Amino acid sequence: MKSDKKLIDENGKRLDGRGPDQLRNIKIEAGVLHRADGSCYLEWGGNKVIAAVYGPREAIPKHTQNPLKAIVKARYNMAAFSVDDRKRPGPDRRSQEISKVTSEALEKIVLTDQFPRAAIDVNIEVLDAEAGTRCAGLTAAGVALADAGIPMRDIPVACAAGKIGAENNDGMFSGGFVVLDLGKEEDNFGNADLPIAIAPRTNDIILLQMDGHLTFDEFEHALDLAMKGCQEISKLQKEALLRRYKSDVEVEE
Amino acid sequence: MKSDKKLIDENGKRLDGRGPDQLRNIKIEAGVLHRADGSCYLEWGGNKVIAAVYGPREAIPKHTQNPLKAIVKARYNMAAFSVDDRKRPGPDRRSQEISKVTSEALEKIVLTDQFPRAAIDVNIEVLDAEAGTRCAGLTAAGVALADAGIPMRDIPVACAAGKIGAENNDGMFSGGFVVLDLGKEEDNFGNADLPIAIAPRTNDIILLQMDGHLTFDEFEHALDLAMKGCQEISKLQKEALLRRYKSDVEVEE
Amino acid sequence: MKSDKKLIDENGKRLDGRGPDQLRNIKIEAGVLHRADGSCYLEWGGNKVIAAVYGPREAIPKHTQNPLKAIVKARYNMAAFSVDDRKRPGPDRRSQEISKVTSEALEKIVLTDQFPRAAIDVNIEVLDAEAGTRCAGLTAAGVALADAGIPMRDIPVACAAGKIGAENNDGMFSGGFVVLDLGKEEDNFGNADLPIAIAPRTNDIILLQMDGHLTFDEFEHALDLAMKGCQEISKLQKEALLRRYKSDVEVEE
Amino acid sequence: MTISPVIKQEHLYKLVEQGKRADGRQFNQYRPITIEPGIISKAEGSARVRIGNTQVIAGIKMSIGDPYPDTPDSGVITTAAELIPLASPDFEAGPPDQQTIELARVVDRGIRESEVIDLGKLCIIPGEKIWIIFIDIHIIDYDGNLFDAASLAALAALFNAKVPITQLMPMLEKIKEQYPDAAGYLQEHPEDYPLPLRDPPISCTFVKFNNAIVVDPSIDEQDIAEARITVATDPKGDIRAMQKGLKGSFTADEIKKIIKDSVINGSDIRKILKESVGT
Amino acid sequence: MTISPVIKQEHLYKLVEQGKRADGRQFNQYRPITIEPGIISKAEGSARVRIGNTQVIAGIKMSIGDPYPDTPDSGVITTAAELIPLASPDFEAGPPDQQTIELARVVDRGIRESEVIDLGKLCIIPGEKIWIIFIDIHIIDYDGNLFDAASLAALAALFNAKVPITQLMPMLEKIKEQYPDAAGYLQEHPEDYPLPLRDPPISCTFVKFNNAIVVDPSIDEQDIAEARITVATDPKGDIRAMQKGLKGSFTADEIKKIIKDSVINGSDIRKILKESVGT
Amino acid sequence: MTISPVIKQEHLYKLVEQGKRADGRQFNQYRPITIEPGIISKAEGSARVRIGNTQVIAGIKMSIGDPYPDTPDSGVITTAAELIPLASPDFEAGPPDQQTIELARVVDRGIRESEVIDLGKLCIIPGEKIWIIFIDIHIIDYDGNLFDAASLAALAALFNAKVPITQLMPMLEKIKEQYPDAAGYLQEHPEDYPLPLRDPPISCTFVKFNNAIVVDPSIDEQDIAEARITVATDPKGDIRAMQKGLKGSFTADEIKKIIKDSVINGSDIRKILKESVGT
Repeated sequence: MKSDKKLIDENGKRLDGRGPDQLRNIKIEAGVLHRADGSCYLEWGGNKVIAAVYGPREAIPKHTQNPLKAIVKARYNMAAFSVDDRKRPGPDRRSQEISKVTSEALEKIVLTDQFPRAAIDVNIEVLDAEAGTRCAGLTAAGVALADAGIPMRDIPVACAAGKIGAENNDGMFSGGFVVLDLGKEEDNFGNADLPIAIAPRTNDIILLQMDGHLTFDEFEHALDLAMKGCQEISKLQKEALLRRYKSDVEVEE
Repeated sequence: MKSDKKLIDENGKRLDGRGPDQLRNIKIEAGVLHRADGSCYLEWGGNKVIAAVYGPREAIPKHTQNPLKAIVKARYNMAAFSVDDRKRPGPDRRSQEISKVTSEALEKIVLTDQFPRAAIDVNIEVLDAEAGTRCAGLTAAGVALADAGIPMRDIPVACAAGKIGAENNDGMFSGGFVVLDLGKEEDNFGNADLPIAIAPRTNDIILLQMDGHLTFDEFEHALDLAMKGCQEISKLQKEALLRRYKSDVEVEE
Repeated sequence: MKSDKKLIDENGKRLDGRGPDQLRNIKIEAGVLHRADGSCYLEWGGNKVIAAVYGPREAIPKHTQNPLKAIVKARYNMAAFSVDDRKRPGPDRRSQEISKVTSEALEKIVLTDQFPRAAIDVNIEVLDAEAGTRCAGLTAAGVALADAGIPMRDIPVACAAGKIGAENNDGMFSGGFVVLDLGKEEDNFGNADLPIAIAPRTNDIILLQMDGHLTFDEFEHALDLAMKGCQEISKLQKEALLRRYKSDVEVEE
Repeated sequence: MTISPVIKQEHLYKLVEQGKRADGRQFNQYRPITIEPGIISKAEGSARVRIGNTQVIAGIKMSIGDPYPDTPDSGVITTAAELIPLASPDFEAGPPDQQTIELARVVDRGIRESEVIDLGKLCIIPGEKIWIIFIDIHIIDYDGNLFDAASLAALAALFNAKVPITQLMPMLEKIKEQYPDAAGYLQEHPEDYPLPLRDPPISCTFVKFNNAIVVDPSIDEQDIAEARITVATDPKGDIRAMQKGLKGSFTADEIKKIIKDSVINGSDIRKILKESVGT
Repeated sequence: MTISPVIKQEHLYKLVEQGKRADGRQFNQYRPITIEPGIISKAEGSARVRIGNTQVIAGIKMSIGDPYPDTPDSGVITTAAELIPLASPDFEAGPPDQQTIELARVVDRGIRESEVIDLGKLCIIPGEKIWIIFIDIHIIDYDGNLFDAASLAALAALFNAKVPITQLMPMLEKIKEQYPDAAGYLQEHPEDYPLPLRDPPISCTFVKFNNAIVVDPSIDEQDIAEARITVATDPKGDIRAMQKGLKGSFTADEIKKIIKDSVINGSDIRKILKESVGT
Repeated sequence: MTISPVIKQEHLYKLVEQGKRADGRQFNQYRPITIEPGIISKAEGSARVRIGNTQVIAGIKMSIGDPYPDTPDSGVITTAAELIPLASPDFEAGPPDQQTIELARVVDRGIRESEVIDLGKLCIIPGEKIWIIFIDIHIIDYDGNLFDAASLAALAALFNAKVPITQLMPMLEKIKEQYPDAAGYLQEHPEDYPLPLRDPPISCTFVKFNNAIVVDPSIDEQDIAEARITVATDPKGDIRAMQKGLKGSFTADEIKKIIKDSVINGSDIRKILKESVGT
């Protein structure tokens, strides 16, 4: 989906007024659900997602149990009404791939050894979708896991960087700008997208995907931007958890 | 599906010649199948249904067992050839809803405490469908359960009442007749349908659904009619079981 | 699918130059896969199939186990690209029927009593399809079972005979030639197909299907031809296994 | 079978014998109800409904499709519910089970049979092109009484919805090329407009246990309930839909009493709905 | 693995060694066969077939559809079987298993390959509109030998069927508007008419155990059978379809004997079929 | 949990500490790669790829279909993988699981996003008829590193493919009747012709365990791997796709090193591809 649409002006200003290394607005609230063991509501630009954590609890069916540690099962799901053309309910191939890479990313972070034979279920529900839902979902899942009191090495966080600009019709590269956190138009007409998730204390990369076209230098730049974005969002996660903790304390007082 | 079709004349005569509180012809035969533990063939107007009961037998898979009592699983199914436009084989959403409310209605009646961990399977097969199949199916199931010798508080029985008449295009009510046991045209063009099932000895209502538009007074009238219909059909059920019992005795003699 | 297409000339020469009792070219190679316990690649005219055997191994899920003997599960599958119009992946009704009759044919041959509670899985993959894939698959399966060292009464082998010629439009029979091993055009426009599988030492028939129109005499002739075809192919199977055994010995030396 | 459900049951049984409920409500009293319309920007209409801690989001999507042969001039409604594992430790992913199907069908009938939507006004070209309305109900937090929360969310989302003329204009223009008759529809509807809706019936759900009947069951009450009934009544107090569930029974008198209580509660809830969606 | 199947097997083994069957039949003798056509009013054709206690209902529905590209002038047959849990303690609800699929496919081939239905006469507009015939087979009571009962029920239902011109007239009129060529078909077929059928082959099923071969196996015989074979023969005694099943084997001579017995039994059954459907 | 996986792990751990792999390869060395194009006669294009003992067959089928509304002038690609039970004792029959879906989607993106196929040239009538390309990947023998074997097989099969003008001529003629514009396409393409393809990126997969990173993992290495990453690079050394998998992590520096190694290996593999398909 290349186009001649101008996604960034000569001053590095993007369609929505952001600079190249600026995130969309992000709002995080922890502990929003009554039944779940931990939960998080997250708005990120036009995205709205909820994450809910159940567990640790006995993994069923039994044959899925690991006698040495807990399994982490993330389920990424889009509401039928979250996209322009109604999505049929149930998992499609894209959702299943995102569920898989998210599960793998979270399993690294959770101290699964403490809960043999257990399952930790992470449900990510996309209510409103506008570019970058997998990063929004994983970031919300990190907060929900912490809200559920699941012991973790770190609170996982995700962010993407990408490239916008022009590309000739024959696919040959001819310039482009590496920017943080692609918005909707940028995602549709951009030249590359690089979503990552990290453990913010060590910068270990636990999720990484890339589509599009990046030179090695552009990749270095994009990876660096995305990591900085993750660090920024990590702060917002911790603030949300602190607010949640404070409100609990207030209620107790 | 409202229409101006005249479903009842000034003398209270309905399209098929019945009066307002008259049932269609009903024919019940118990013990019609060789393999089933109990069975019943029932014709009700143009409806033809068979019910077969298997059990009590061990519930499988094991995790469905209730250690304190039997589970009653009704399965309502329409034959592909039982309707005007061929129905795809397998359960559709309507069948599943009817299976659920029928299972729940029967579970109340069966003395399930006597058979912990068991399943009692009630299979209802609609061979020819013409308005009112859920009542016909549940009524046949009651006979098949009795034929199988399943201990019950009572023999469950079902019947519907409804409203036929005129309704303005804007949905505003303007008169109508409450009648017993809607026929095909009445079901398609009537204004309300109220199927119920009861335990006939106590008049306890074990199934009740209502679609359409009834004033409170009409509802009272319809409920009363449907209950009287149930009592009438209850007699036919018992006669069928008596014939079945007699023929068994004759064979033994 | 009858037609006036002339499938055989006055000299008994068929479209592809074969005589009436002549097989298409068959090439068999045993032990072609690394992971499988036994395997076989087989070309038969334009057909290309692979068979792989896993087992004996514990049958799962457990409730499928037979405490007295092994179960033999054949799975016949066509690759999406093996036919003119792409086939949707996954089992269709035809594949399931072939899987069933193939499983039953093989179970007779394998000494299943030696492996209680075990499963022997036979996977038949059709890569290129051109009339007669079920016979090709079963023949390859026989070699793969032997290559896996599964104890058998005999090495099963399959072949078809059929009838080609003219039939009137009203379905009345008017002559025709019984020939061995129908090719593609013969299969599409022929009048009968009789695939069989046998245990070649005893000529016991373990698989037999017939579609079309055969007089009793034609049937006798066709069955005789198909059995002779089986014997001929049985030799090719054994040669392939010998080559495989020799190459193993050479490697060891 | 742990011991705790039995203790819970005994506790709730004793309470109702004293005329009380665990959360202090009257038998005929709802938990607090809030309705937030328009919370999903990608949906044509949406609403979040909270009844106590139960939380449901409904979204409306619309697309242009072909009418059914037997109703050539009518729009089409499709209702689906998802009891996603997010909402309860007991919900599992997978195709809809009987509980989910019953919920979706009861909500659907409540809207369809009482003709809340004037489907005749959702025709673009008679016999050729009509609007399809997808009502999708997402259970977010399950603390009892899904029937009422789901019905109310669906109604609020419908009242919040706009027919997406602007967004689908390219497709509508194409349709006009093929069917010149569409010009009339487009002239009449140059921009997004609200769905043609009638004053809706409101669903009220009751459960029965230990001979008591209470409205708006909490999850604990629902877990021990013997019988359940949902009654939808309209502004005139007429009955528009009923559905009895669970294994217990009701007497005729109990049902008549329930209908009267439904009218009273329905009237209060209708006010909340109207205030929230601003009609 | 309870002991009872072993005892049953020993009993049946001993009997056949003495030339006997448990129900007193000869090896080559069917149980009583009854055929009741026309028992389903909603179906275009129907029949109930009983072979002993085995009971099968077949129904025919027809609709108007598009031909397959490679047979533009031919009607289409679709055959489905349902082994519903009503009929046996061993049948389970769910998508068709391999046993059900084999049954449906064998019945289908028996009709399709022997050209019982003249599909060329089921064309309304060549290349555009044809009749689709749905053959649905419901197993009602399963006491052995489904193949023969199902085949016979399908045939009887076909002979009972009428092409539903009257019922589908509104649709046919619409088709005539679009394809004026349909006028010819409608002039030729102003009202319901029987399906164009040929004298059918009849299926006979045999099982083998303990070196004996018996026709029309009861459920007990089927349970212990080593091998099964179904042979369909036509009025001239020609073979039109065969299907061997189960894990045992047959010799060539056994199969030839079976074919001859099929012709004899088939001829008797054909008479029963013709009498019942009145052709 | 048998003991053997632990012993295998310890063995491989010790080896990499000494800079060695179990089969004697360097960390950055592939197993032997062979590509055999054109092995399936029924397919429009096909190839068998072997990487060591891993064996994959890809087949291309093409058909004529309708374009997506948002890309009216473009052909369509559909990629499916089958991890059939033939290939491994651990693969089960059934609908594709998450592993299979990930594999198919990664191969698909490697082809789609890097625009290997010029989809704009696969249009027959703009807005009406386009070519659909089905890429089906059959895993035949699974000995590790499916991502690279599957990607390479898909590419080789595409380079081997011919647009089946001759075979589909009857359908194309029919289309010409309906859309006279098709004449231009048919005049330009009177016979089968190769797919319009660009120089493709090559995928290289690495796994990490015990702090070592090795390319082209064997099945044993894959079983104990902590993290996996696949990088597709083009002839200029630019990155065209990446996918990280498994539960472990990589540092930024590790990934940069992996990219550089991918460019080196990708260049060697590209040569093998070009030689085998003769471009």
